[in-house]
Amino acid sequence: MRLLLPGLTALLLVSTAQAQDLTAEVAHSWTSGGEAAAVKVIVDAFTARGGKWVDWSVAGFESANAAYISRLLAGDPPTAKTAVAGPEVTELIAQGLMNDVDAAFHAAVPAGVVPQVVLNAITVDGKVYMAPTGMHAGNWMFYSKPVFEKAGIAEAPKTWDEFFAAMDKIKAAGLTPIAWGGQSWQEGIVFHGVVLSTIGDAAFTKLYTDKDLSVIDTPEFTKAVETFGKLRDYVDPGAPGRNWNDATAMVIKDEAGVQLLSDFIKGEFSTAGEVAGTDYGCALVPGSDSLITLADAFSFPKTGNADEDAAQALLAEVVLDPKVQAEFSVIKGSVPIRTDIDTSGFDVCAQEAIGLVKADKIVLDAAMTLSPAINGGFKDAVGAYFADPSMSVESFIEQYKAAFANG
Amino acid sequence: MVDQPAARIPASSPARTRATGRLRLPVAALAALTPAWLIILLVYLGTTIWTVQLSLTNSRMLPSSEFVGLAQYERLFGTARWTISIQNLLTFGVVYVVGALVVGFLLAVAVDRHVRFESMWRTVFLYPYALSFIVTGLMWQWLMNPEIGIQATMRAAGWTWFTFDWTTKSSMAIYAVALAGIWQSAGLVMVLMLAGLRGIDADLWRATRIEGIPLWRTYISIVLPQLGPSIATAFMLLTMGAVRTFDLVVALTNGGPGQSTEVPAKFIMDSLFARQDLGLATAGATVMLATVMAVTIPILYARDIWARRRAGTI
Amino acid sequence: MPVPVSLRSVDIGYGATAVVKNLNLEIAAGEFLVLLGPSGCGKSTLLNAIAGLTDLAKGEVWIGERNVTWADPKDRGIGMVFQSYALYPNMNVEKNLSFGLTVAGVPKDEIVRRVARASAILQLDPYLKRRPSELSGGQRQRVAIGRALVRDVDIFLFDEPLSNLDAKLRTELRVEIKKLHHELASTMIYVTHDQVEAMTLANRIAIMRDGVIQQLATPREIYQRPANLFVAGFIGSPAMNLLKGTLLGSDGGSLFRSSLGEFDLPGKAFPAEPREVVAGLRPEQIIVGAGSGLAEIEATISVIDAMGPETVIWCRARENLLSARVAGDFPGQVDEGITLGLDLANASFFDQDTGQRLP
Amino acid sequence: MRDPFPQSANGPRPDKVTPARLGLYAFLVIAALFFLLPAYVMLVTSFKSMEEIRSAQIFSLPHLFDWSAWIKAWSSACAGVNCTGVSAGFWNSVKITIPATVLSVLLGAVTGYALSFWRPPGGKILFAAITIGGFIPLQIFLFPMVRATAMLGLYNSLAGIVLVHVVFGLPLTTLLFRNYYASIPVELFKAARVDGAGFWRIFVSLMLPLSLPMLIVAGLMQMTGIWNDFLLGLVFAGRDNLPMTVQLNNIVTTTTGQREYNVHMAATVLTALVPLVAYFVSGRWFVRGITAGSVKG
Repeated sequence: MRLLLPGLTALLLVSTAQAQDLTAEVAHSWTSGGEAAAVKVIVDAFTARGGKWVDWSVAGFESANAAYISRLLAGDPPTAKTAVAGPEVTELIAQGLMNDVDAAFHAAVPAGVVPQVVLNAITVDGKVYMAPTGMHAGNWMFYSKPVFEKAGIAEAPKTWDEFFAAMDKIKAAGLTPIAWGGQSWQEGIVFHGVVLSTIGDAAFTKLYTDKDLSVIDTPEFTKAVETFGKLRDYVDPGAPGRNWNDATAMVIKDEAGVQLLSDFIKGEFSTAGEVAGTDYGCALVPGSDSLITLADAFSFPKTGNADEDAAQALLAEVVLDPKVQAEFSVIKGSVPIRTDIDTSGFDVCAQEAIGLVKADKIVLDAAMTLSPAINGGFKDAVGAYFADPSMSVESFIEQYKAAFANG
Repeated sequence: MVDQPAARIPASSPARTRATGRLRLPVAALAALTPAWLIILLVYLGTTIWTVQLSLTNSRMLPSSEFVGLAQYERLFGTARWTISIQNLLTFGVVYVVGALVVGFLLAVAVDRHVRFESMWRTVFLYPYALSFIVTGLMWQWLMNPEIGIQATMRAAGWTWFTFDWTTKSSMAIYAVALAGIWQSAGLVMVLMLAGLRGIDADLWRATRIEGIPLWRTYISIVLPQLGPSIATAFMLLTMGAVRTFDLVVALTNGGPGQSTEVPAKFIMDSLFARQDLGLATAGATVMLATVMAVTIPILYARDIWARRRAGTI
Repeated sequence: MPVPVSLRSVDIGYGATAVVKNLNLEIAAGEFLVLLGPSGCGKSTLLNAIAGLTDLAKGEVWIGERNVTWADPKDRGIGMVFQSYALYPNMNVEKNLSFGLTVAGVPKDEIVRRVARASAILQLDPYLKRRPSELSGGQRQRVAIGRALVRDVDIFLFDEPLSNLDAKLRTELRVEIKKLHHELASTMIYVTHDQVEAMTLANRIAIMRDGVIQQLATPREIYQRPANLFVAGFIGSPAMNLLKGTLLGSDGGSLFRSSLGEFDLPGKAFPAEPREVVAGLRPEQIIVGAGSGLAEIEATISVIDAMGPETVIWCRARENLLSARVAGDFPGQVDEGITLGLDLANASFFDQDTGQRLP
Repeated sequence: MRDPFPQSANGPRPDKVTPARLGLYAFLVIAALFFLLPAYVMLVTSFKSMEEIRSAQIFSLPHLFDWSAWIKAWSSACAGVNCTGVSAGFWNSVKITIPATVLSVLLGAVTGYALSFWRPPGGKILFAAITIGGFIPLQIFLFPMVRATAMLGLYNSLAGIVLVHVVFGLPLTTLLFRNYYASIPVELFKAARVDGAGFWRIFVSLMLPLSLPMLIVAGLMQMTGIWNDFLLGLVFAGRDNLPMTVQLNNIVTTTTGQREYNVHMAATVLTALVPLVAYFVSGRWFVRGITAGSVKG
């Protein structure tokens, strides 16, 4: 197949579509309003090209994984499953449980339009195994324009010094500086944002992609940990355990100044009728000029059924279609994986992100490069550290480092 | 504990009414126990063996057969979160079980005092048992959140000294989880206790009135000792629930602040599904299972001996 | 000091659910009064009212000189023994006896003294350290009696105390209760549905039905002169023989006309106008064999119940089945024809309509 | 203190509102407030618009009662691409719950009966194993059970999920019934034996009718557990038989998606309606059931 011309492959797929039953049972966890609407884009395109979509959606990563792995063990996997493009798929690939979609990928995507780091993440032994839908960036700072105005902050802080000065002003204005979601997975995202801004792209990749632990021992990393710890002073007492959307509501209600988190929270602003750039602003975490990206992708278990193999190829083709990519990301609030698409529908935040992707200013989120067990260890350490101001930087670093031993 | 050994005198058991003893046991009795035996041997024992075996491998997302010795156990006990989880479970277990028993008993006594609208009260106290915790956990999260919950409301009403911020304090969060747990389970305990109360001989109540024994004394000295079976059943159910506690924590605090409300079952669940660390999860499960057996078997054994000794004196 | 008990115009329960209506009962100091009746007749309710365990709807309860209508049970100076024993299952015998006293704050040496006395009277010494579950029914009931005894009360209430025991124990314990009454001379009120217990224990029996006392009298009076058909039928085993007939009175003596014939009743004066009546004859008031000088009828033996010291024979005379008490060595056979003498001079007569005894 | 012996006392004791009685009701009211607080917040939230939820206080009553969240939760809330609300899985839940409850209760009854009265060899070991089984977190069983049901050809089927529930219900039901039968006088059982009744005859004609109350109690507890189960249903039932809790989970659980709290509340209450109704209807039985199981002495 790889020897065939890409266009021919596409033709072939379309022509066989008539003869085959292109039913795909798709497992995903995108169940909430905006997410589901984004999935709908793929479903419609898939159906339009002769596929039949059978939805198997399970909310919650744990439950979805439990059900999915169970089906793998029972020898009855779904046709496709969404996942973070990273180790949770590569382990299954190594076990020989997954089909590649190399032909479909190269048929659909011209060379050079997918960032190399992402391409590396979805390729195993020279073959592409996943079809990415888009990327989320974790190192965003969203802020309430009215609050900034009230506190007398002219523009989004560019450095951590500026940031803390701004936060002090908000505090002085009697508002909550940071709308903090006190759950360890959120805190983990913020921490990595702080780390990237402090140690830089190269060291970040060295640590989280190449697992070079010497980075942790650098003074820059210690500095990052200290900066992260300083955030505690700008958080309200109700923060522990708070859901991200409750934190977002604080910014929407102009009770809090900023929220540091991924771009997926934009949906909450739009639902509340707020417009990016007008009611709220977005900027990268102070001191950063690169995105920490996390790509979601479809992966394709071996089903032993030729029809399903064809359906998998068709699904990959649909997902990678430039139009689908754009529409999907606009709704979901993510950044398309392809750089060659029409960006007119995106909001100012996404536009900025797309610009960074085009300029190749991206690093991979640890979830794409390290096992879930290591990432879990990170969250444990970060959550414990943020909750306990008496925890020393050293003992945090020790615990954080120990997480690498998980896999 | 749960059964009443005193009521079971071996000599009266049909299997031993004759010198030939167990020979009289009909085939039907063995046949009837076959499903239970099959479930125990194939599922429970089978799973246990599977679990122990996997805990000795390097399994990640999927079961693997690569033997790594006790490496997973080393990792397990090297993980701060696991040790914290065990401590948390002990605190939670004691507060939750004792709290639910006490509250359940008090509710049962109150409902039993010939109050009006008895069935209404009973239903009010029992309904949490029917609700799944995915969302009721959120309710408690709100109620105990100092910024929007009870504390905020009380302070807005003028009681500015009022403080109720357990979920946000590492030192208190586990008690918040226990409180929500008691909220959910006390109704069940109440029903079990109420049943025990209703089973007490009506003449006994009259006798205490004739003797002029104050009500509180009657409950403490005469009624409570008779509720043994109810208490034992409730205790067992609560303990099982405490050891398995998982979704309560997830819904309420998700283990936080920090790791102050992490529990072993959640550790295992996270390792199993979210962290795809099957080896570590099964090691944790094995440790839990071993602990439960180490506690349960001596109790069951001691009780059996005690029951036989007692039976011998009659 | 034995004290009297007095119930004055007592109603228990309201309206349709009234269990007892306008009941008056005077119980003398030191008397052994038995409340007897079928289940549901209100006898236990009445006892509970005396104990203060049931509220009155109307009326008063007096114990001695005190109106205790509103008093708590513990203040009435009563002890009570229950059918189910109501022992505290988690305490041993000694503790069962002393618990109430301990709670009441009785001095320790006094408790010891009283428990020892009760234990001696009821022969409980070997069992003091045992729990109720380790005792037989009879022993349990003795403990229950002991629990009332230690309270040093003036009045003992028994609520069917022997009903849960087997026949032999019942007889034994009955004798003990009688002895106890003799020794203590306390007022005792005893509820039962067993006429043998009532007859053997009571100074007086109050027979109740539907919340109303049918007759209050000594056992002998109740047996020999039942106040109405209900009492006549309830007391005695086998039951009184009842013969329907017409009574024609005159000054010198009356005439009883029934399906078995017409019989003169010399010496019995009844009003002259004819009355539809029921004549009641105890089995021992029917004599077997001719020549007794009584009103004689012919009958056929249909059943012979030999009981050892005596035998009861059931005889058919026309449509009537009559029982007669004869000697244990009665030689007759079933289906044999015999002559029966009816002792109508000592018989009871009841009005067929009201069921009341004719004087 | 009032004079216990007023000379004029007549009829019922005058009703007096004692401090103890007041305290009793005060306790009940306070306890009820504690128990109802989350339900109150849940209900008022379900009637608010999302805008109001974001802006208003959690205890405040909704400005205007808005039923739309309930309608949405029942019939149109989306879970993924399917927008069917929680109503979709309702009949599946019924189809799973009824046989699973009946079978697991019967199995518990038979096992408890055999263990209590017949004392078979190894019975104590079996009971100890069942007791310990009650402590194992269910989720550990997941993968082995998947393999087992797949081997039996029951994976992704109604029979499979029912079997799984029966297996996991064994500790609870056996515990309840063994306890219950231990309180039934052994004389009853002996009498039946003397009358020549066999194992099953005694069970069906004597023990089952006697344990009707406990059947209802165990049935209610099992029903609640099975009805509210989500993970087992998700893994074992198969796509055609997913219970309504899977739908509920898809509606209320989300990590990064938006949260419509009003719909979440309504969906939760709607899903819990069946067990709640069962409590209301059988509340009397629930209590009497366990009553009959308690022992005297």
